[in-house]
Amino acid sequence: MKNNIYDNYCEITFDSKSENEGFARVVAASFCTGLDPTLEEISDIKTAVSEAVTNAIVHGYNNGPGEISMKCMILDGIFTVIVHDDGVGIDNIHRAMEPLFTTKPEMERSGMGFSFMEAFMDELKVESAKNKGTTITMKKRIGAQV
Amino acid sequence: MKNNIYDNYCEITFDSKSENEGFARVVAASFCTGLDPTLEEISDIKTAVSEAVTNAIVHGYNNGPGEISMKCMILDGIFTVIVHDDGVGIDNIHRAMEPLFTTKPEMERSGMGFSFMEAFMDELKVESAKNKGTTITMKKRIGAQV
Amino acid sequence: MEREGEVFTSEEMERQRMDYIYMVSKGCLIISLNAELDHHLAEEMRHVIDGIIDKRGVYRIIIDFSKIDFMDSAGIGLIMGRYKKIRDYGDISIVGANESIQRILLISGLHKIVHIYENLNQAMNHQKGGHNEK
Amino acid sequence: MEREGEVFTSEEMERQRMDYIYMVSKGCLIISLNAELDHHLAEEMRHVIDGIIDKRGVYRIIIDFSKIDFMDSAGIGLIMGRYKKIRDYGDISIVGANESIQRILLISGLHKIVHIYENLNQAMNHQKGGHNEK
Ligand SMILES: Nc1ncnc2c1ncn2[C@@H]1O[C@H](COP(=O)(O)OP(=O)(O)O)[C@@H](O)[C@H]1O
Ligand SMILES: Nc1ncnc2c1ncn2[C@@H]1O[C@H](COP(=O)(O)OP(=O)(O)O)[C@@H](O)[C@H]1O
Repeated sequence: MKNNIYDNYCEITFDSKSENEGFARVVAASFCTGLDPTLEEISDIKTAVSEAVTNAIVHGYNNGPGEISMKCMILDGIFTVIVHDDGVGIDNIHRAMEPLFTTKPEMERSGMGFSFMEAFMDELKVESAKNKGTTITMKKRIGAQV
Repeated sequence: MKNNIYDNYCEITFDSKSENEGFARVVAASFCTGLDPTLEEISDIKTAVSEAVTNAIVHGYNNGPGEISMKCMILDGIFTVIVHDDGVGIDNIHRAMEPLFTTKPEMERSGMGFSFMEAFMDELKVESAKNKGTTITMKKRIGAQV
Repeated sequence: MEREGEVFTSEEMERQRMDYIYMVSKGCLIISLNAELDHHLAEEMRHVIDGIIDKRGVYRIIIDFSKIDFMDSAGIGLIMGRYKKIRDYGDISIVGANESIQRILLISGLHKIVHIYENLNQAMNHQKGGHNEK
Repeated sequence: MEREGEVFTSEEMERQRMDYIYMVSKGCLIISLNAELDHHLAEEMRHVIDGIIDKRGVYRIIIDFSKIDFMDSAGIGLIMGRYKKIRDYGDISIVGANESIQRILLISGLHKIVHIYENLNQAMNHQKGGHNEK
């Protein structure tokens, strides 16, 4: 995809492996540095990205092989990140987003992933359907306090 | 592209903008952390990636708009990075690779980019032709001293 | 015989030294984190920790966050899991959490069930106090 | 009137404070780098530096690398460019370069045309020495 719209754009695909969770956080955080984010804003973005990518690995691909894509863009001070997996998808999105709801308590998932994404970003959109993969879109204004 | 071959794989595309030079370095360095690289190895990789990506921006796209792709892969302790641009391409690869040769002295290019890529990586391959873009492939064994 | 403050140096531990170090002393397990506490690290840690709890009769766990600045909901899961395991006879303390980790503890409600101290010394002193009172 | 060790605080400089700071004192320009010296930063710096050299009669440039750990061939180009500009009447010193930056200086041959000191103090003392000898 050619970028004619955004101030800056990047697209990354990587293996669905837990060791890439930290990698995805670094990519997103480092992509934002041009916006001169505060430490708190970086931390918020890292948390939200970590939750979305971990969910793709743990739930989407059930800890098996797969490919995750992440798009980052910046437009007028707003950072957007889209995390996508082609995994099992979410049956009931409304229920999935309830605080503390998890389908993997045996893996010590706390069910707080979506709550954190909502708490730390300005906008959260979840698109998914059974066996259709999952796309998480999150936005956050950077440097809003100025 | 699905990865069935490599121990870890990622592919990233980003805008041809000088602010993304640092971003590309962080992506490559951070992708390697799983191999437990030494500080020197990280520094080598950052330098080589910086040279290749800067060349894509400065020479490939002449500081204008464009898209750069970078693929990183790990197999058996060997890190491979492929930097590609769809820019003007290189007419005479042999001459371009000569130390101190540069077509942009007025931009204070030192002509040392390819020398650094060769010095800091184990392998360097340059594929290019006029108006056909440029693909730089570099390999480095990580943790070789063990 | 158990030496006080014994540091594990089995091969497994050596390998993981980069990500976390632990130490067992008188029923107290001190875990010092060196890498961001996410799902990847949590998965690596939980079986190790549970093994130690069972084998060494641990009833106090202190997790030292002072060297790291990131934890996500997988860290909450890890702490909750250990809490459930030892809550009947022991407790969990968290030390050295920076602002953003404190925020995570707060939003998750974890601050209500674990003790939070500024640093390791405070946590250790407080535990001694607790012992004496009994 | 020029105060000694004056630090520029024009708007332009404030904006760039994150990446580098500079200071001019008695014909000596000290540049302290805060961000990795690549093509992006070099492009930003070279016009600013050349403006200062011309306006303030700078004949000595000291670049302080102690806060950064990365430079690539664009940094070489930046230093070479300034060297060509002032070599007839001045010189360039580099201080605080870590091992990997020193390696870059060596491979590029730059170590033969610039002075290399461990820290700012050494470079300043040496320059004073130079002055006295004349
Ligand atoms: N990418 C995904 N693919 C499939 N299911 C998902 C995905 N993300 C979330 N879910 C579902 O939504 C539930 C809630 O997610 P979340 O709030 O992050 O909690 P947790 O990950 O701790 O279970 C998950 O347990 C899972 O069933
Ligand atoms: N991606 C590219 N696209 C087009 N030309 C390139 C590319 N990379 C290198 N070149 C050519 O090769 C020459 C030598 O490159 P290099 O050794 O990196 O030195 P420098 O970038 O300092 O000029 C460049 O001056 C340019 O003409």
